[in-house]
Amino acid sequence: METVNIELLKQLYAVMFKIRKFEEELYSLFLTGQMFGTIHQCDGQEAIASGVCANLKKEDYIISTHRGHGHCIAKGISLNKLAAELFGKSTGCCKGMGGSMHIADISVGIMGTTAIVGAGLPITVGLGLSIKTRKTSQVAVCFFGEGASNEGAFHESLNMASIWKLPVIFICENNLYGFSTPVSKVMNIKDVAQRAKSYGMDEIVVDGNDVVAVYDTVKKYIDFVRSGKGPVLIECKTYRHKGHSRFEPANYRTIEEVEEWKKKDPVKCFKNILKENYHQKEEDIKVLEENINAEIKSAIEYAKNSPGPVAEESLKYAYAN
Amino acid sequence: METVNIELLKQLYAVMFKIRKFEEELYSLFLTGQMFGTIHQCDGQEAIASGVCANLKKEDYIISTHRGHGHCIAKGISLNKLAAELFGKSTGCCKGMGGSMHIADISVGIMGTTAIVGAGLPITVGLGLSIKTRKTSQVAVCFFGEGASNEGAFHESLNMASIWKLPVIFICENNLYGFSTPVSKVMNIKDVAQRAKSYGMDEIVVDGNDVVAVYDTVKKYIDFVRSGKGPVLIECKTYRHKGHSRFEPANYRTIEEVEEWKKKDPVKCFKNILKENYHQKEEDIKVLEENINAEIKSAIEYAKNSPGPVAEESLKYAYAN
Amino acid sequence: MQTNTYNTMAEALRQALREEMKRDERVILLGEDIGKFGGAYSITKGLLDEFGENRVLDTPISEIAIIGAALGSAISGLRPVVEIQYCDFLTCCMDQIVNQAAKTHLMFGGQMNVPMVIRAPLGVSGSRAAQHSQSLESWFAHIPGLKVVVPSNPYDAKGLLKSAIRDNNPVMFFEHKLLYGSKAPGDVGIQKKSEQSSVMESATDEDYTISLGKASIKKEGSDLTIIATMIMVHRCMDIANEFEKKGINIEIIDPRTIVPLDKNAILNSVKKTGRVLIVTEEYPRCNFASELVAIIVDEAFDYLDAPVKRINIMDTPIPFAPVCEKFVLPNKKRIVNAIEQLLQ
Amino acid sequence: MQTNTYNTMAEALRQALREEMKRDERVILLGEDIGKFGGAYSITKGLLDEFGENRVLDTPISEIAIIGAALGSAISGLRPVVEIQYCDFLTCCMDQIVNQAAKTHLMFGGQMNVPMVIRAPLGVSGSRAAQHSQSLESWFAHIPGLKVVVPSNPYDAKGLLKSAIRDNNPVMFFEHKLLYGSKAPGDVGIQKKSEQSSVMESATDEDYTISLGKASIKKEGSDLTIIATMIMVHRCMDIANEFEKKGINIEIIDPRTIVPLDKNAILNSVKKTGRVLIVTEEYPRCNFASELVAIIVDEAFDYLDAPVKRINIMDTPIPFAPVCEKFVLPNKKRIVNAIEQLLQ
Ligand SMILES: Cc1ncc(C[n+]2csc(CCOP(=O)(O)OP(=O)(O)O)c2C)c(N)n1
Ligand SMILES: Cc1ncc(C[n+]2csc(CCOP(=O)(O)OP(=O)(O)O)c2C)c(N)n1
Ligand SMILES: [Mg+2]
Ligand SMILES: [Mg+2]
Repeated sequence: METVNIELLKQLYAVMFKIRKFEEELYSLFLTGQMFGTIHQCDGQEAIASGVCANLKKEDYIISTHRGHGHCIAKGISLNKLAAELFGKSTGCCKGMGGSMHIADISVGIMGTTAIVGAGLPITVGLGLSIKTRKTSQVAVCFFGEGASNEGAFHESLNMASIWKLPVIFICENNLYGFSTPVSKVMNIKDVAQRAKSYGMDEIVVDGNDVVAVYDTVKKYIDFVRSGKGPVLIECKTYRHKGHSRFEPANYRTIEEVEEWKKKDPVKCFKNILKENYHQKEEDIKVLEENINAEIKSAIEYAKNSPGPVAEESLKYAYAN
Repeated sequence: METVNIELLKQLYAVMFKIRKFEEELYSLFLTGQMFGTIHQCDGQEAIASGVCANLKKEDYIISTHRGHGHCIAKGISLNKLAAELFGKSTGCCKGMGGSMHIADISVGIMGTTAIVGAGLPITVGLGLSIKTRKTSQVAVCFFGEGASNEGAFHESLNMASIWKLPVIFICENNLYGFSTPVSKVMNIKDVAQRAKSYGMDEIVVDGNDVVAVYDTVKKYIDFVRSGKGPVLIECKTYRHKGHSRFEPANYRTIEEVEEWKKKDPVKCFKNILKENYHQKEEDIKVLEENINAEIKSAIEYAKNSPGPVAEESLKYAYAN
Repeated sequence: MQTNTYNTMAEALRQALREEMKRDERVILLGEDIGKFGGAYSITKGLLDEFGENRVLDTPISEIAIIGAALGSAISGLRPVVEIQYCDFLTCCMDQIVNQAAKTHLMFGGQMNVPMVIRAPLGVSGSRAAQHSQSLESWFAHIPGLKVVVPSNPYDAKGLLKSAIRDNNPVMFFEHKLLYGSKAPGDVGIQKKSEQSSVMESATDEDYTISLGKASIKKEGSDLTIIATMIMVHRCMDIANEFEKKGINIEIIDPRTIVPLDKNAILNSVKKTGRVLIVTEEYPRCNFASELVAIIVDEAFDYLDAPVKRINIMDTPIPFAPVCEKFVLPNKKRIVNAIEQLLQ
Repeated sequence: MQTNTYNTMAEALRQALREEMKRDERVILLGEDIGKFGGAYSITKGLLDEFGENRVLDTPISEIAIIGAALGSAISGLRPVVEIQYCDFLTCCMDQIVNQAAKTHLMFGGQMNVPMVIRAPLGVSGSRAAQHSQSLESWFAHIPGLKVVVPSNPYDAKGLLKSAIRDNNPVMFFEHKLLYGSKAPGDVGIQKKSEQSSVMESATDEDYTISLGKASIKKEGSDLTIIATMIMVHRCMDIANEFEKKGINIEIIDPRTIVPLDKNAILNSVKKTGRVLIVTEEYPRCNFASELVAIIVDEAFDYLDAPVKRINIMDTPIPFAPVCEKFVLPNKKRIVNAIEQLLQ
């Protein structure tokens, strides 16, 4: 960040904090049996969602994955609509038809999250194609995991985006594991970013736990992308704090490794930076945090008290008119 | 080739010549309405089949594509069995069930040719896995076009072969076109070989019209592969003389381009080299050629005179016992 | 105003694309070799010149990305029409079609429509062997959220394709290779004269559409109902005409679309004739033909005078040798036998 | 010798794998997270330790390459068993299964066998939503060259999986998530007590196999035949037991394999009862249920006293909200209604 913009920094923090608290709240709701289905949480990875989306305009598009709550929050979904969706309510952004793995809110450019690993990339290519064809100045961002980079869909998508110079930003969240599988076991190279070369694109790696670094990196490339010079792939190194889904204990990781990464907790670390480097007062941050906590509480209440769909309602969505 | 082995050179030539003449013979059979279905011919690309397969043992495996006649001939299929298959006869290597796009002869390690672009690569990975598991010293070779390198199957296969260090040689025949589409339109990089880096593999490019270069390159890597150190990808630059299939005129290519490449005709050029650099006499080569011509003629006769399957026979192959 | 007629399905399809592209600039085309080359079966020939590179996109051989590109653009303002070179290659992109496109409208609570069409040639067309001869329409009919179109002649093909393009759902549009009636530069679409039959109605210049979900009665009759699709409509027509001479009146119904299905047209015919034969070029199990049997039995059981019969490809991957290929198809002999059995 | 029993399907499947791996060193396992982690549903738990890394292979998330790896090794001396984490992900590798594995034996004139098994969990299991709840078995049943297995209980599952592994064809082996009866570390396989029913027979240590193509009569009866698969066998059993109290005797047939199909067992039952209800968790069109109707109508038409009825998932991608999910399933209300209608 060239000139320091305190408001922006606080915003970056606020979004991360909101994601963290939202995920924690969900976890306890699951623990206490108040929710159903499954969830894939992104605690530990908040800096990416926050840093990327702070560069985006409302009309820019994102596509995300099974681990998508954070991206949607960062892109500006109303917590009420999000929480209600997770509770399967009619007031949810998808009327309770999608659930945790299938969030969309086109009013803020969230064009869908898909639970098939790698499947979001081709769709984002299509968004990019549409932007190019319609000649708007939007960009389309695709979030996906390092595990997804072993899917054929990854390869075809990056290639197509590249040859057509589509305005797409591919954000690879390399959290070192795909479910139980460490990336070192399924890839013979150090960085997913190296694969960009296969499509004539640059190799870009950033510390995904450093929200400012993520913000700056995206900022550096976004005008290039917006102006039709082609897509970029940005690999963000990070780590998920919880298991793969729900209560999965992630025993395939050592305690030491987890502890090591918790020291790099993007939310905590950045809070310290805000205080130490940018002289924000604890009590000011508290106010901000408290407001967010209240927003989350109220969203959960809203969700719980919202009406559910009636049984027959599902049938009306199979086909559009 | 370190020490010159004239017998080997003549063999390399003989195989190329056999492929060329066989393809030419088929073409005229098609022209005169004596064959059915479709064919994809490999005239112009013979040096790759010949140079690669001269490194292989009978028990080594190959998998090929829709454009597979040359590979099968180079791997040692009997012309009788091949021709009979193309005529849909019971004496064909696949009993007339497969046809031009589906040749296999397990007695010489031809484990199948598939007509789905890119589909041969994953299967070859499986052959490699089997070799590794059974601890034999075979290698598995996969031939495919540059067009196939844009398929998801390419990506997944190279990655898997690489992480498991499978004894697979991926031979990319870059003939500059996938059907009507020039490679420059569908790839943002110069060489398919650059993609090897995505899997921690070397970037290897060779002149695919130079049979000795192809032979030497494969020779250089094959022990590495055989000994379980991992797969390689070798890109061979080449050109097909005819259209994509049957009578397709390939009008998407300029006459100049075609002429330019015809000057690099691998069969003619190497014949000249044999004569000029290695002092082979025209009449000796003629004998060799004549023998091959006779073999082809007799194979076509054999095919024509062979009995076809009876109608009901097809039903017996749907399932194995 | 000059009126043209389009006598082959290839011309009719091309004209449908052209008209819709003129009418709506959101319509774009995507596919392998569809630009300058005009596609493996020449359907898009000339459209690149007419509409330019932004509207007619030659793609890499990347079926997953092709469908994704269509889907992503369909949910953000375009109306893409994809050509997949052979229906057999749809196996390479099933996730994008089935898990993504088909489910987008429901999963996201109706926020987005998915106005996209996937065109693909299908069917046996002369020793193209096991991987280039399949008819996989029933797979897609199986999936809620998709519509499935199976035209049998130029007139219908044009009207149906125009409807498909204007539809707000993902539509699978299948084209039988032997019905194209056009010589393609590469593989050749063969059309046997005897199979043209009277059903081979030409398309016109008119801006007509045919609603998805309207069957067409290709021949009226009272003794037996044949329900057939695509090329089998023609084969059955020829046979029905022969029976006609013997005084047996066969009704031939072409559903034209599998999803939505015109149940009424089918049930009305069944109620009239009481005898039903279904002829399609699909594989024999869990197919559209079985679906028709199930519907007819469920809703017109009391009208049936004989068991409903199906004729499909036999239970085998499609063999190369011509004699075998012909044998496994719903050929004349098998159809005639079934008719005679049903009329007993 | 100590005899163990395996009370859950998860244990039974694991034991089948273990026995076959011991018996035949050519049997290897491939799949995502199947090693140390033991698979998303813990089916392969412990097998890596027992058989080592050469026999139990954790793969990248690369379904195309996984199936290719299995196919290539199957034609060259191994007998791979693949786990695809959810049946929905089979959409990512259909070409390898359908165009390659299923056709290899025919295309190459019988030169190679393809002894491979693809295991995949399927079915609705509690708000997993549209992409993790499907039952796609009929797609594979549609394709000549594939066999399709759909077990309903531990005893059958073990015997059928062993047969599948010893079979020389590609076999699709589906497992209903709610029948695993095991708590997985990640997503949990829930087993409702009420759905265990008497059919939940335990597997034993014995080296028994169950032939592919042998149906199982889970309950005898003379008033009505229900043909059901997987979890629907249990649901129907509970309902049949209730009807029994009212003096109505329902026969329940579990085909156990869709391909090959035990037509005789089905037809015999139909001939006895004259009334048939088919209950499966598939999508409602072009499915196994329709195939059964078509077969029954074709071969036992004169024995039918009422139209054959089907109950399947309703015509929609599967919604997330529990009330909607339950509504679209073949639930008790729908099944009881259909039975009552059929008995009128
Ligand atoms: C095609 C496909 N294969 C497998 C899965 C099962 N699955 C869900 S998430 C996941 C791991 C994904 O890893 P990664 O892409 O790194 O994302 P992360 O979960 O780490 O965010 C797997 C294997 C799936 N959903 N889709
Ligand atoms: C999955 C798939 N997509 C498309 C095709 C149609 N097709 C057959 S060959 C071919 C071109 C292949 O190009 P390349 O891989 O370079 O091989 P070449 O024909 O040049 O040898 C195409 C598009 C196919 N057979 N399979
Ligand atoms: Mg990951
Ligand atoms: Mg090529």
